[in-house]
Amino acid sequence: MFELSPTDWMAIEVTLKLALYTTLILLVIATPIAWWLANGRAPGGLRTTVQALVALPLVLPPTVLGFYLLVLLGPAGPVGSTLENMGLNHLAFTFQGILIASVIYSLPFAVQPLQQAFANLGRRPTEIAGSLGAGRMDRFFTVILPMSRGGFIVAATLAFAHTLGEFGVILMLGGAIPGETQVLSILIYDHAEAMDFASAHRLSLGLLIFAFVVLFVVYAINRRFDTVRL
Amino acid sequence: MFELSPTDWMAIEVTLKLALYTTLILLVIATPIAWWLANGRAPGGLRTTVQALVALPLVLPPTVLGFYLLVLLGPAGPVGSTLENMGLNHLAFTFQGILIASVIYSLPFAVQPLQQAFANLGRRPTEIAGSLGAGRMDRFFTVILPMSRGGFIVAATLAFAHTLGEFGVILMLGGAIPGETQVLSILIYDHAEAMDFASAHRLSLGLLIFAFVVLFVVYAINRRFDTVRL
Amino acid sequence: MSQSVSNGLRIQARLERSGFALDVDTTIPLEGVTALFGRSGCGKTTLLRIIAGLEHPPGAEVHFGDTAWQSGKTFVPLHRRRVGLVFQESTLLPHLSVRGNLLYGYKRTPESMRRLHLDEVADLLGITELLERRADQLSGGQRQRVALGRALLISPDLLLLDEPLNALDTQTKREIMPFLARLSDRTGIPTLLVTHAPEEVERLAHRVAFMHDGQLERLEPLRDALARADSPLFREEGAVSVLQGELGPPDEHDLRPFGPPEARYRVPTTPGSTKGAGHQARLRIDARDVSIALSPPEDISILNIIPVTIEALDEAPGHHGPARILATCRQDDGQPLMAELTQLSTKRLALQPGTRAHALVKSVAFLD
Amino acid sequence: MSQSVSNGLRIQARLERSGFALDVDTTIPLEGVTALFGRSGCGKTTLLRIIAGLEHPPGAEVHFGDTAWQSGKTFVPLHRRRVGLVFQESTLLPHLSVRGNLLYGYKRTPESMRRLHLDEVADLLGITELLERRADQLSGGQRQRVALGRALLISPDLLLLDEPLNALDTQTKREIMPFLARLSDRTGIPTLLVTHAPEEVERLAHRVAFMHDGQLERLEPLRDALARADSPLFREEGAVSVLQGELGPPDEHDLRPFGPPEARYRVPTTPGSTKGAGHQARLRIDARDVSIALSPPEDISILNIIPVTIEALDEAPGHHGPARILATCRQDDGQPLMAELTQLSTKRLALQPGTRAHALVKSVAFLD
Amino acid sequence: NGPLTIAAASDLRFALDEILDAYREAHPDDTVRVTYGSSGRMTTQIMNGAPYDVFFSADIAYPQKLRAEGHAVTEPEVYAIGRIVLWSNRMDASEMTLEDLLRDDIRRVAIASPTHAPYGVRAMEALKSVGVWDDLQSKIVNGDNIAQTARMIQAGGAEIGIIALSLAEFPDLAEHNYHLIDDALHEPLTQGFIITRRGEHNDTAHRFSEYMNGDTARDIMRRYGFVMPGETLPEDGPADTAAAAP
Ligand SMILES: Nc1ncnc2c1ncn2[C@@H]1O[C@H](COP(=O)(O)OP(=O)(O)OP(=O)(O)O)[C@@H](O)[C@H]1O
Ligand SMILES: Nc1ncnc2c1ncn2[C@@H]1O[C@H](COP(=O)(O)OP(=O)(O)OP(=O)(O)O)[C@@H](O)[C@H]1O
Ligand code: MOO
Ligand SMILES: [Mg+2]
Ligand SMILES: [Mg+2]
Repeated sequence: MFELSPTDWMAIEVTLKLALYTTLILLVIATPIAWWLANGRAPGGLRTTVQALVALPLVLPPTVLGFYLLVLLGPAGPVGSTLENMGLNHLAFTFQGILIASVIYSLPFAVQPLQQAFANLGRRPTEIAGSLGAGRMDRFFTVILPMSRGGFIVAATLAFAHTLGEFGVILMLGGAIPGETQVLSILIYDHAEAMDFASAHRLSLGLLIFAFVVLFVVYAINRRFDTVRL
Repeated sequence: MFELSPTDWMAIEVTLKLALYTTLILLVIATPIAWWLANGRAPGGLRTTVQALVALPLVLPPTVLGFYLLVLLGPAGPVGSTLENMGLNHLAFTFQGILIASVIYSLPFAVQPLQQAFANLGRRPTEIAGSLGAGRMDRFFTVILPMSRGGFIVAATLAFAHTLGEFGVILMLGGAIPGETQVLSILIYDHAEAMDFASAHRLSLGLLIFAFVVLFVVYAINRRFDTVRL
Repeated sequence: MSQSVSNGLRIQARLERSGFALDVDTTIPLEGVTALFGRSGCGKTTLLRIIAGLEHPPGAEVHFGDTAWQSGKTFVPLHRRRVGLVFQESTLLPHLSVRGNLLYGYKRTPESMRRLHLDEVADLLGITELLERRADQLSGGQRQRVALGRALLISPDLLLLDEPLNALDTQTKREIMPFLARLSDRTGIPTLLVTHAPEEVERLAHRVAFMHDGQLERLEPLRDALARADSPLFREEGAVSVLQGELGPPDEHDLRPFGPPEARYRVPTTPGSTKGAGHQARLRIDARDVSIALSPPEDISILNIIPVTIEALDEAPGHHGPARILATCRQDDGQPLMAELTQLSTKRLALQPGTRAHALVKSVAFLD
Repeated sequence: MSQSVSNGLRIQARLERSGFALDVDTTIPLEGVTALFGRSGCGKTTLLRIIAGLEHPPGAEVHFGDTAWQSGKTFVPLHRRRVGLVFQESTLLPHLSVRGNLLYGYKRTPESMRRLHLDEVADLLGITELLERRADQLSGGQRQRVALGRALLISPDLLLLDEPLNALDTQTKREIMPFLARLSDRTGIPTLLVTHAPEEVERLAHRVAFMHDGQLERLEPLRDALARADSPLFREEGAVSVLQGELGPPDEHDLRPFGPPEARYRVPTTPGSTKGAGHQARLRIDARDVSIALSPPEDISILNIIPVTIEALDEAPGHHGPARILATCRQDDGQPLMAELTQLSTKRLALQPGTRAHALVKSVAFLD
Repeated sequence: NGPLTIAAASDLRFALDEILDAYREAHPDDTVRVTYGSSGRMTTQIMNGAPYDVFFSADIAYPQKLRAEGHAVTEPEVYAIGRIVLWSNRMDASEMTLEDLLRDDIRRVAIASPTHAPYGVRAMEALKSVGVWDDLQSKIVNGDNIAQTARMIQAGGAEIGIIALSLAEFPDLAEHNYHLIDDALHEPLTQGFIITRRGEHNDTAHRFSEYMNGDTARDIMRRYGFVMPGETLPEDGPADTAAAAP
């Protein structure tokens, strides 16, 4: 029942790779932003501005984002043309291009839960760790991070998921190149539009079961540590 | 610079209405689910299952969701045909249809931050309120809710935003009927395809500025209460 | 069985935790203040939580007078128990002002049941000026007072106070304690008070429940608790002896004889003492007030010089200053008497178990 | 100025909050235990936070010996100050076990600086059995001990303890206090201890800093603090009088005369007392040990009967039992003497300001 | 008699917009709205109850399928024959052949998705006919529909691509030259339309169907490079364009 075509497999691979890279990059980028937003000493106005900016991709329809990114990253755009002048390729219709798009697109989904988690911690854990001789980085990794585990899990799942579910941006910017930019959402859409409902069903159902299993495992693991609280 | 066509205005109206309704419905639905997930007494396995189920729309590409909803809500589908037999209309390509889709699509974006916020509260505030004579509902509204304000704001912005950015689902299920299912993301896509870049830019920029202002105000208001913590 | 229950708080519960088991089956009278006394980790907080319904170990029974709070399938939730609860870490509701915290329960109390009001309580707790503050802008002691006030303002049927005066300075405590004492006397709200301070017990409690390792070992009137030499209440002040004996009529010096001739004390009549002659009485003697002499000194201001035999010499439990020795002596009537001495004098007098000596008792107090 | 600074902890800071202003300019000697004593809300915690660097009011100066911790643009962050901190609400790191909490700072202390080790500290604090527990599975007192142990295990240069023994029972306290006292003596770690318990001050402190309303009112050696009748330390035990006078040689009864003839005490030589004759001495008299008689009683066991004039009669600060009166008397040498009486006897004797009477002093103590 | 909703293949984007303007002028009381997309998507949606009254497909096979499954009330009717062109805004496509697409300086070639856009299917057929399809695989990028494909090239994501002649005739794109692909290289793009079951009683639907057969509409269609049924494309391309033909 679940024999998938090579195209299907390629799309699965691209999708997972995209979601994984996006999530990893986002955790690295979003963590300091979220921390700064939650605890920064900058004046409130600046913080609010940055926070609103970070949240912008939230409210921009993916097609808008895709549209502007295409212009930006394509050969005529500032980024794309710079790359071309450096002898590199522009980024439209490349994996890197949709990766950049995904990162921007999902940024707020990673920042917001982290910011909430950091804000919830309050200052006390930092103060404790500091009084015990832990410097900034040290206490971040040994106290803040484990204590905001819940926030990181929400941020990671939302970012991962939001990337999996990305469609509009990739439709605009990706070009459905098998093995490079043809992600599952595009492929399933394609199957459905081609009235190849059997393929669409097969892929969707496979995805559904896979997703459910992954989520179940993540949550089951997480629940085991669940009661740890300040 | 910002003169918009009647079609544009209609799309704006539909989009805002959709996002608003979706957010309101989601807050009502997601709150008890999140509470149950965070504090329920049910065995862990059941909780984990429900949590994974709730998170499913996260990982389903919008086109998959759109496709299945189309099949489900359309005249041939179980829901659609039942409605038709009752003398009502099926829901595909209607505002109600995309509203249902949006609610399902954004459910995890509302549930997860709320669940995190509830889990962070711990049991103490409930215990305090209980000891002071507040029953379940009472303490929910007078203690849990205000204390998880941050979670509600994140949940509401994410749900609202995710709906604004919805494209794939509506592309499948909506049919771009002006004034009914043609939302901004579809319209901007349409403008771009029609090579009407001026309109696309105008609408995108307007949306950008509007979104920024709204977000700025929300966060500025929120920040004023920010230091309230247990 | 149930006739004895109806006036008490009956708790029967077992609860197991790794390395800890609570097993309680007791009935606490529902009047006055019952102090719950016991070492850190012995289960006091857990017991309070069971009474409040915050823990419900299966099979437990909690009856408040005639009302079953927990019994079989019956379970009255916390908010219906009308229990004023002060948690050990006084947590306030952070989204409310101090006033908001204080009034949260008050507003939810039917008007007819309100016996205490904001102004009065805030005033007594010295928090009137803090009313408009945000709850997270208070000092530790201020938070604790607000938590206490909040619990009082629901005019509860039962007060469960878990070290409620912990973070307070002596003076503030002194202002609050008489209020609590009066409260219990006047309004008759039965109170269960967890405390580590003997002073709070002495001042507030009508009876003391001693808890040890998850078990309620003893529940007795304060009087009895004070009278036992081994009472943990006295660990604070060092060793204490309590002597039992007959009290005679005052002599011409207004001193009253106490005890048999071979261990006869002369005790000044304290103003206010109403104890009649010929009664059994109990004398409480701090070990610090007892000195030892090898031969009976003459012409000394100390009235009471009692012949004793030294039975044991131990290091006295931690005390500042030079190391001290606790001498357990036996009076000739067989009752024990403790003396706290310096190491120096123990050596100089060459005291040893078996040495005959005289105890010089500087000061005594009746336990009445 | 700086020469006096180099051995002390110099703090100069102002901090304004609505309804509260802290203004401190002081140098606390960096040796032994300094008790920080003051009423709830007076700013003790805030002062500790300034020293630790958790609050940094602009313009504040904090110097630890020769090291500027905060001065102008200099600001040494908390984790470089090597300060052992125990917060008032003993918060543990919830994601670590008890052992993890204890070792968190220990691991971050250079091996050469470690003076205290896990086993020893855990044992002394009685938490050895809890080491593998999760931090949220402890009782209040257990949490507090872990927090204390954690701070000690960084072998800090300065200990800031904010009511660290608050939630502990007397016995546990008694086990821990000598350890803390020895710690300070042995390792020389200077300690700032916030406490409301005079007993902790007496047992642990070398000096006392009295704080009032955001100001450090007085910083004095424990001895001096104990000697002052108005010391807030004694609020606990009721009023106390301290008399100044010359001490004569022991008479044939081993009693020594104290004070001028018109207010002459005869004081028994306490074992261990080393005070020579002809010296100025200070006598501490609890008001509770003083009775009043209108005419000098004869043939009474009480040695010291001092003529006085009653100056004032006030209600004694809260005490259990029947209401008490605090009588301020003036001795004929001009020194005040306080007596605590029952309401009843005040009435019976018709005492009033101006009444001539005799103070019967049951017991006195030297402050040496 | 409600408003008329038209679903149209996206190769019609500009031509149909113009026809609609003319129609609205002629019938000011009729409300007409239109949704463009790939023919495949439109078909799927109609099968699932989309509220379209008339469907103009890029390939008559879709209307036929709808008819066969009972979603159409009229027999599918051919309204135009489409043509495909090689188009670029950065190189002179008129000088190029399909074989040139293999050149190294061409990194991306855009076509519409062959799975659900007829113009994509025809582009694939033409590339296969000249034998470059397999070698071109790594360069192909797919547009959702033919209009999006044009925009992808226009935005620079692909250097060149195969789009509908009707789009290349749109003034904004007509600034650049195209190469008309020999229609012998692919199956004809026989474009057909139907009135759906929903449009059965919609007078406007019927009125507009007739209007599409009228001269005004046909002129506009011809101008956009469509071949009217029974006609052939003029040697010099569509009537009033200067664009060079092979
Ligand atoms: N975050 C805050 N914002 C505003 N005021 C505060 C804040 N924290 C404390 N205060 C106020 O500052 C004063 C000093 O507080 P601090 O915590 O230093 O008192 P404290 O001496 O430690 O009292 P306690 O013995 O009750 O713990 C108090 O009046 C308190 O109400
Ligand atoms: N959540 C928990 N999980 C497991 N064990 C716990 C938990 N809470 C408390 N304990 C253990 O249960 C025992 C009783 O705890 P409890 O809090 O009732 O003590 P307590 O008498 O109130 O002590 P303290 O005076 O220190 O507050 C302790 O040994 C403690 O370690
Ligand atoms: O159906 Mo189309 O016009 O080939 O995109
Ligand atoms: Mg406790
Ligand atoms: Mg404090």
